[in-house]
Amino acid sequence: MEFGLSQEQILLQDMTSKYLAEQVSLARVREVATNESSNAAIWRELAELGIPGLMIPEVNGGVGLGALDAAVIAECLGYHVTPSAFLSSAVMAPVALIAAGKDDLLAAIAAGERRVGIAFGEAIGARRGAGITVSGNSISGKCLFVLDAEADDYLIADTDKNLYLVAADATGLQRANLTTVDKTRTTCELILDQVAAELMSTDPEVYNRSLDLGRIMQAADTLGAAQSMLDQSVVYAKQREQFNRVIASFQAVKHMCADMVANLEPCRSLIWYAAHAIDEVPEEARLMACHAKAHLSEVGKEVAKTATEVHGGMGFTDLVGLHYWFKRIGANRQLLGSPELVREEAAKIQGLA
Amino acid sequence: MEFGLSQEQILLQDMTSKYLAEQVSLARVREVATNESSNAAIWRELAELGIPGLMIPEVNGGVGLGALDAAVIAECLGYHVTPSAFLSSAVMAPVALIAAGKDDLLAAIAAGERRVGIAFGEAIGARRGAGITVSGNSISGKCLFVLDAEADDYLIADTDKNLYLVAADATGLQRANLTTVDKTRTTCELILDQVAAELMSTDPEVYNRSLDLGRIMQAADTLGAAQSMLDQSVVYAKQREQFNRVIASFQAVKHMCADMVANLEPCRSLIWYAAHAIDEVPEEARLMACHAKAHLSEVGKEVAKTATEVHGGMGFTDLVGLHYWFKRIGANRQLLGSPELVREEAAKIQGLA
Amino acid sequence: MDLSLGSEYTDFREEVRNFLEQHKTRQPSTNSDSMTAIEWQKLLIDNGYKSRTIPKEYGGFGADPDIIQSRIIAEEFSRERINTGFDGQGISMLVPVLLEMGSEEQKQQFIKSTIHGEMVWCQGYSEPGAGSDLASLSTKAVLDGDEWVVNGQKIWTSTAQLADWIFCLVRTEPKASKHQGISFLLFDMKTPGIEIRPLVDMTGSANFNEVFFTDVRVPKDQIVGKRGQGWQVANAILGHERGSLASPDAAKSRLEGVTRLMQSETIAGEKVIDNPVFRDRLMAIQGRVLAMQFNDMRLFSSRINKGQSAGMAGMIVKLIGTELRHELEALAIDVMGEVGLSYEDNPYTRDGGSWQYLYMYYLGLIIGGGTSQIQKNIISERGLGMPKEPKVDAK
Amino acid sequence: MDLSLGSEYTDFREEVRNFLEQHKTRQPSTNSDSMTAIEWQKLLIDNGYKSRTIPKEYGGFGADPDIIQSRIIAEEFSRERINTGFDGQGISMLVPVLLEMGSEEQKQQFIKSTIHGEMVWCQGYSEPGAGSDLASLSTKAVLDGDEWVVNGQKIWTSTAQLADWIFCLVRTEPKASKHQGISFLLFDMKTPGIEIRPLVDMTGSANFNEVFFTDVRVPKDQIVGKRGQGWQVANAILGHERGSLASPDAAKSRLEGVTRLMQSETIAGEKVIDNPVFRDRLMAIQGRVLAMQFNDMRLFSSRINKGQSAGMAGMIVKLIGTELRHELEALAIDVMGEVGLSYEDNPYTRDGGSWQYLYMYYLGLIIGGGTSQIQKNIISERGLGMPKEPKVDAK
Repeated sequence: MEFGLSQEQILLQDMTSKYLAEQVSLARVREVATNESSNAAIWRELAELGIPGLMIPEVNGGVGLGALDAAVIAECLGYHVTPSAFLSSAVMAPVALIAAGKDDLLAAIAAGERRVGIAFGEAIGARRGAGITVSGNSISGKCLFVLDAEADDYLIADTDKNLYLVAADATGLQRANLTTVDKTRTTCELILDQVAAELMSTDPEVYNRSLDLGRIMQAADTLGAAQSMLDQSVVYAKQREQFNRVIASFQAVKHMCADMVANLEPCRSLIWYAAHAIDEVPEEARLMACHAKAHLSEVGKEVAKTATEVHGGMGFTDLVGLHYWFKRIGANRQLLGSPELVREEAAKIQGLA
Repeated sequence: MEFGLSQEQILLQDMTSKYLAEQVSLARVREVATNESSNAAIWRELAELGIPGLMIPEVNGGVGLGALDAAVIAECLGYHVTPSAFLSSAVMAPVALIAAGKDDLLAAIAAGERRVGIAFGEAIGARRGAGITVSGNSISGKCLFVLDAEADDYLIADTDKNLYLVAADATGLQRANLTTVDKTRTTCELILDQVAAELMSTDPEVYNRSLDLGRIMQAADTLGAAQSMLDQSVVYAKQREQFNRVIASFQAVKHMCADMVANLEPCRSLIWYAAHAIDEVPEEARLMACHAKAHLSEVGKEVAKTATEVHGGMGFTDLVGLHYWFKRIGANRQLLGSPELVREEAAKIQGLA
Repeated sequence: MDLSLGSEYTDFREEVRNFLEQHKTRQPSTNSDSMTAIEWQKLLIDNGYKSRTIPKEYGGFGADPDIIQSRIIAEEFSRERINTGFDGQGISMLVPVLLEMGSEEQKQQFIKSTIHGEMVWCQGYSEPGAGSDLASLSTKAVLDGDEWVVNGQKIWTSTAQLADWIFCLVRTEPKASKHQGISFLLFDMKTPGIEIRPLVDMTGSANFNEVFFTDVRVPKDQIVGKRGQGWQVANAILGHERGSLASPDAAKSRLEGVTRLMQSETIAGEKVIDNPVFRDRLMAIQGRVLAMQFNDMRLFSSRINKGQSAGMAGMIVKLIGTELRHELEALAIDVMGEVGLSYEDNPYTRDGGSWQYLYMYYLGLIIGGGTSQIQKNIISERGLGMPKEPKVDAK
Repeated sequence: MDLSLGSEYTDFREEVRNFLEQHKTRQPSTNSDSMTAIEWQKLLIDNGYKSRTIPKEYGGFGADPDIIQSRIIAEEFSRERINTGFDGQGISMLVPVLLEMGSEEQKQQFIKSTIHGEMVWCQGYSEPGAGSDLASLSTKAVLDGDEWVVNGQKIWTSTAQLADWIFCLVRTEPKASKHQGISFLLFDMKTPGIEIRPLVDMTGSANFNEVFFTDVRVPKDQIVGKRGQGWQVANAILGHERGSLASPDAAKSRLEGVTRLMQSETIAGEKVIDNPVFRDRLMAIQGRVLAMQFNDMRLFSSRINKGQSAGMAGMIVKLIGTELRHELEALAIDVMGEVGLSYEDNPYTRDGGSWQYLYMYYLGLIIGGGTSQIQKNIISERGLGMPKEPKVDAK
């Protein structure tokens, strides 16, 4: 019995973390965030590490790893607020394509040459102004806050959880970037006027699996980002002096840090189990994915606020860049279902609603 | 413009507080709580102070004061965890009887000779096992957690907010004490088998006014009890030493006390305004009563927990008796509508639900 | 309990309304016949709607202080959404200090030009190394002949680019204890040796600046109070600042905004207001907003009624008010879900993107002007008489 | 990740099941052919289901430690709801200490009789003046000839009335520093000079006692470890205690209880589970319970897999686990509303009144065994390496 990461997974974590710390520094994150450079270069580098193909079978040019491995990577990416299309192109899209038996795009995705964005808003719960209608092989309407503003294709879900693939350059498709607080990842709107769509799947389980994995990865991303904010807080508190003491010696500051640890530490196990369930305990996967997403949304929000407070005025400035983590956690909270909606899904899954 | 207590109200507060501190000490509260003595003697003493007739017009033998005066008294009673039938017999019943034009009981109530209990559970939202049916002039069924197990009469509300008066010794009525965690006040169940009932009112506003006032008094009672727990915490922290310091010098303890102050202090103004609204801004009274009740339920719960923690192990024992306050606050939270239900009422009042 | 302002103020309110009716078309705007901001300011002062209690000799209106009149003015301007004139830190913070502690010459020289909007000020208090522990500030001023030579750095200086002058805390007595070694200087921002760097914050805006001083030479007499008295001077001002960070009226108006959002935003076609979980959160926040509103009425009442105590009602406003606003803005974001992430040029922002902006800005206010931790120290020590922590000596 | 216990344990589980199948009708109860508690205890020990790793020479089963076997035993007994034998502080706390620090004579004298249930112990650590700061305890023992003379008071002593003996921390070296002046004594509760007073707590039960010592004479050699070593001895034991206060399995079972309550309780005819606000609270708590359950699996795994670190997962269990349970019990009370106030003989209590009882009891556990504030000190200091607060010397 072993509950935790394997030696291979720890190695994967260490290597990824080391790479990101060295090659995708905060300075580089800033460049992407301020549009001085695009995230495409980073994605190409991550492709060299095999990350886009992490979950794609080896026969399709991928690495063929599982959900827990992906969660390990997601945590690293969150820790370093790395700009990337990981959630959509390395996890949600490939998983859906594989489950739907649509293999032809996988090799290009694994190579980092093709990115597939995710437009699940309609199935999760369309917001005011959004909405699509499907007629035969064509889709019209509007998808909002679609993951990845620079993808080559998009997977669109309708209210019945059917999945469709549309090309970004399809006739009748307009795409516009939607700026959010989180500048480390991009979202867009798709305005569709009778756009040709390929029906990928009519099996709700395909959609579910993709969404569950996406939510677990978001949770892991938040875990990483929150852990980084905690680590940064402890380092800062140990060097910052006020009243002739490092502020880390004030009980109020210590207890703020202890609260962060205490709330975060069990999250790690929750995410590990949820990822494990995807591959090994499928009957529990949906519930665990909901809980991972909702619980990390709440803990992440608290940690993000507390860590900023520990940093005092510095935390509020752009100087230390702490806000990139704050906003990333904020975005993870809302995308793919805000916590209230996801908890209601958890109740439904158990027959309680 | 003057937002606050008048000189007369401050005097009333001081006198009541002084009386309770001297005459209804914790030792005496314990006697009532452990059934060594009844609350009847205390009620007779409060009658000498005019408290049962506080809101009853002078022509009916009362003092003829208003809602804010009553809130001042309620806060005092909560502060001293005084065992009494104040909520039912001095506030909710007289107010309903006056509004319904039923004057004949008022003199006896004001004199403290007659107590009228309150059974509004059916109208607020009957719990499993409770439920009454009214047929002509008779009521059958069961009322649970009726305020005051030793009243002479009971005011019963049905789901349509009609009010009925039944005598405690009426034929077909069985009454049994219902023990709760709060031993400073009593509740009972009424089992009714075709009990003769006098229809008091078919005007929902009569019921509303009585309930609103009851909720404001509960909020004021919680405010008083929570303020006492805070005061006791500060006193205890200043004398209790650990690690060669009074614990009041630890930042963690200081911040727990500061949190209690910060959350409690605005509650006072909320209750004052709610009580003021009853008499002077009737169109806002129902909403303010809901908010006073719900908000104080939440703040009270936090303060009760925090104050117990400040007292350390001592707070958990019966030795200092802090639990009487804890439980009183707990009872105020649930009786006459738990916070979730009351907030939903607040939304309905504003047309939001 | 009496919530009317009293019949004696009915006439006054009428007077204010008449003024507004008559002049509101002239308030500064892009209209052709609108006044300049400086002309408008002068009009307001001349009629007593600005700088009302500042003596005539210093350019004010010279009325006796009357808090109720001030409130009526504020209410009427707010109701009609009329420009209330200049409002910088010079007017709100420096002028009160000069009136109390400035020399006659300083009053003559600075008050009129400041309140008339001809002289804009910025504040130089906080430093990178002196935040919560402001009194440990290390920007120093050394007397060289008839001039102070100032070296060091300030931070959190708003409007530094626009300011003509700065009022600034500097260490002049390095050997004195930390609270006794500070002086309060005034100087021209055009003096050589001053560099201003905009300080971008998490909202993406540069609401503040860093200001660097290198051998900045300031005439010796540009000091308020005596050498080493600067801390006392500054503390008088800090008192003025704290109250303004958490207005319950603004909270009420934002609450109405969230309610409107909940009535218009939908999830899968269902209005958010019809979702009981969000409705419950809205009601819980409304209860807290109301409590703070009435807490504010109690404070106002205690200011106009001598002898009426407001207990600790004032001490808790900054702590509770800023946390409450932060949570209120957060609720709105949750109500909007992914749409709530919209920012800057995103066409789906609601209410101009103010929800995300203020969610972050109020986190800044939780920290700025005395962090929540400092507020709790103050409440427990000054409010509850709990002892200070054991002191640690300087190394 | 591998959540199976491994095939090598399949046989062992089978063995436990067979044992239970064969003997479960004999467990202590009111049946005519049931064993006495002491007989049952002996049966369990003889078969290795109790005192499994305690050497045979001291009356135990003498197996090598195997955490997985222990868990299988616990799981199977729990699944069949079988009596797991005696479980007092003597067995859980004193015996491990004696094995590590006791003299050979003490081991011979006390371990067998304790684990066989013939000797019941109580613990004398906390004092009214020594709670969080346990090391400041002042119950003193002075050597008078061949005997210690003990004077002072202990508090929070559970099962004092039933105990045959007490293990007790006393100050024997008043001139040494506070951690170096304590000794660990063992003595008979029938010794003259001991008075026991039940300590009623907020739940209304006397779960604990106060114990008073007046010139209690204890033979000199009834000391574990050397004079002045008592603090080290006690700390070894405290480590054992903390984990047990917040079992995630119990939390899971209580969560199922709240869910059942929500499905059966009604408000105006509507089931509480159909109220989205309560449902949302239930789901939020379920997420937290699950996180603690998996946190516990991670801890268990790190104990059986050498080299696998569990980070700070262990350090936070007491803090989070007790708060979580307190909130979970509170949710149940809110679900029941006024019915949730029922207590003691009230016929409307649900689940035996356990919700109110445990709501309060868990507040006690938040405080006891190291308050939440002490837990946070420990996490920040030992877990995060943040400095201790400046120390204050004894007066």
